[in-house]
Amino acid sequence: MQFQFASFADFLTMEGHGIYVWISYGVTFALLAALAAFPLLRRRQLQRELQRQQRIQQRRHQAEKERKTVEPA
Amino acid sequence: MSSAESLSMAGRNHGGPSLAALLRVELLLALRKRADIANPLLFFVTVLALLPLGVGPEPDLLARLAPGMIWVMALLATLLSQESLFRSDFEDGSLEQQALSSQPLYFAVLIKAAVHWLVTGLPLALLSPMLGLMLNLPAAGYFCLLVSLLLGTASMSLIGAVGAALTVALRRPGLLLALIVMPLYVPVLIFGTGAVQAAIDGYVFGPQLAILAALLAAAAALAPLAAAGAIRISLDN
Amino acid sequence: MPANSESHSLLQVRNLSCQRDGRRLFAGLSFTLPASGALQIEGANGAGKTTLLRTLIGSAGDYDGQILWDGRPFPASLPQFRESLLYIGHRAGVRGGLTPLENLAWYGANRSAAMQALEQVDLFGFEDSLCQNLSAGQNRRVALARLFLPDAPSLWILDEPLAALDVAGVAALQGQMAVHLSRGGAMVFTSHQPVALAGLQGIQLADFAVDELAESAGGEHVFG
Amino acid sequence: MAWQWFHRLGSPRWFYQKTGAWLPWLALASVILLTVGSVWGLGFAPQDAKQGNSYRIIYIHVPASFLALAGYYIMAISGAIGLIWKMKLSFAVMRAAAPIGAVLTVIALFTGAVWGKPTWGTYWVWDARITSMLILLFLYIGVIALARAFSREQVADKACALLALVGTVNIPIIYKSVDWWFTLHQPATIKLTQSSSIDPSMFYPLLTMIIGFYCMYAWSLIAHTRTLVLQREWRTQWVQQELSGMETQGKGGK
Repeated sequence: MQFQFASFADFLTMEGHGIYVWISYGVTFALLAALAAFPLLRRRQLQRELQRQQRIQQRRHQAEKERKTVEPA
Repeated sequence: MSSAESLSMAGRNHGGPSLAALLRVELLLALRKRADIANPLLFFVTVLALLPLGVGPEPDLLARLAPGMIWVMALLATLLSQESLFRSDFEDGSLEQQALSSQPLYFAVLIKAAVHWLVTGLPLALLSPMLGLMLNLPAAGYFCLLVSLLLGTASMSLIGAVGAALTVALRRPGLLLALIVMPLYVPVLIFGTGAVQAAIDGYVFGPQLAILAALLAAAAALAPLAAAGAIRISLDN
Repeated sequence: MPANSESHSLLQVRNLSCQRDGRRLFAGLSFTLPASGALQIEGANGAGKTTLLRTLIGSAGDYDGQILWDGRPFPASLPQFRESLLYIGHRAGVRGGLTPLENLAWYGANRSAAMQALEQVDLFGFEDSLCQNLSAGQNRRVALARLFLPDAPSLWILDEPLAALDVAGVAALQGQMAVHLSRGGAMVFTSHQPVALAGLQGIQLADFAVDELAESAGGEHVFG
Repeated sequence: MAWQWFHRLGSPRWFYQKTGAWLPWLALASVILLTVGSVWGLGFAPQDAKQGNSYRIIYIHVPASFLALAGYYIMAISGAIGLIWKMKLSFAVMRAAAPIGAVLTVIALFTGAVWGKPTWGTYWVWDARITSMLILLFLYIGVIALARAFSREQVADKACALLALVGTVNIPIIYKSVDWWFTLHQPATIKLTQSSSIDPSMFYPLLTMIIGFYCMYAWSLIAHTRTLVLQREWRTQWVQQELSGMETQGKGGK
């Protein structure tokens, strides 16, 4: 097994077919990367959503507590 | 004639109406909605009349396009009319009643698809030779066009019933229904146009028609099963 | 009669809990419906009345617990169950493209019985007009006319049968319900209005509601 | 015993906790295999006698087409399991498989079209394989669109499972009919991929890429299912702990 091209420039042009080959590989790996990134992004989104809801709940609890301490007075 | 009387004469128990009564009711309902019968036919004729305006009136070109165009338009006309297949029954609750009857939903779907074919596919097929004339279809193609459309539209009515059942609970399923069902129409379209083209070119077209008939048999066996399942899913919405 | 009812229960529900969209609507619901028994289900909007009815008729699969018809559990007994079921849901099951008479014929009535039933729901004279040309209340009454047919099935499950009825209609329906019970039939129905029936049981769905917070602590369902 | 295992596998929580450990290994395997396979295929595999260097697209086109089709079956089978045993997790797997399969189909279509340019001189030829791929894409899009149309997830799950099953029955018929149609209209000239014997020096990099794509697919399917599980079990305590627990450990969101 040996490298099939004389130079790196040859490797890039591939006797005129280079552009097709490189575009195919580029688009494929870009799409695969997008596929891989989606779960990570979605997870982060869910985390933020949870934090937001927890804040709302906290605020609500606090308001409740304040109301309870005020009422007897 | 009182149709009510003839319906109940078919006899039944609490489980639901008999198959004959079911068929009679569906036919009655279909015939009372005349616009629903006429619209697919008008669509079919109108679009095919537009074709020469789009591609030019040269007889040779039209003759080459004719089998494919007539088939594609028949497919679209069937598809367009399919949306309303279960809709009114779903909305008024009679679909739910049928799902509860001891009569298997399979037969109810089969009868609905059969009636749908009687009021759309059959007239489309019968009308197709006239459109063939307008599009300069070679003489060898007419018989095959008619028979292939008779078989093919029946398969499409059955396959489309699955899509119609899946989308019946949605408010505006039009385009979604097309998206779901069209890929499933591909084999029917391929063998239908293939048969007509073979007939025009003077080859045997029997095998293609046999395959269309086989597709119809498979669709009649399986599609109502899938559609019945889809109806039960849709009713749970 | 109460002594006898336990031995001849038509519909039995044991420890039933239903969920919708992953949210449990109610849990631990049990009741027994004997022949000649009537059960009214009450609850606020969204408490799960319709879901309960749809579970009882075997159309909603997402439930835990047991439902027995004639002593045999669902879903094995569903075919026999449906033979003796008359269900009128939120959607009445009346086809707009048919006349009231044809609609009743579709449900298996002969002409004279159908005419009589239509007369009892005050639709005399409308028997041959298409239902799509009748009002919503009249359509509702076409559906209810099924209850007045002489060979009506033995178990009625009705979702808000009294809604959209006038005073005379309510009286006629209550009368027919009493007749059905006296024939040995049984019924389950939801209603916001009080219904005057002898021996009527009541279930408040609120009594079986699930506390969402307690639920979330252990809440993990594998199936369903 | 077997049933118990099955039952546990059906639990979204068990799945989530178990598969967390697999993900890094799958990711590592797919990155290594895909890198090795690409370098091998691009630089070290010999040239094709007929097609020259453009054939090197085979190393992504074929694995992507393989998995696009296999992915549809995976989707349909998990849907069927969900319908039959009412197992929540398998519906999540089905829903995760749909977009992944669609992306792989797009890759197969795109690389096929680009490959067509140097081979046939045009980007799009109604070649049997490419046409079948296009219809497969429509089938995927149908499932995804149907899922989005329903407001209730439970109904969407069941409807999609049914549609996927119907598609599965149809796929062999569609493929056969398209094959027949293609031979009818265009007697085969050059096929992009010949099933005839392929030289080992070309085959081993292809095998590497196929295995690499499988690892990548497995990783994506598990990762997408995991996020769907989090989303669907939102109300439960373990999900909330899982999500907020990550936060206290810092930005270890990987």
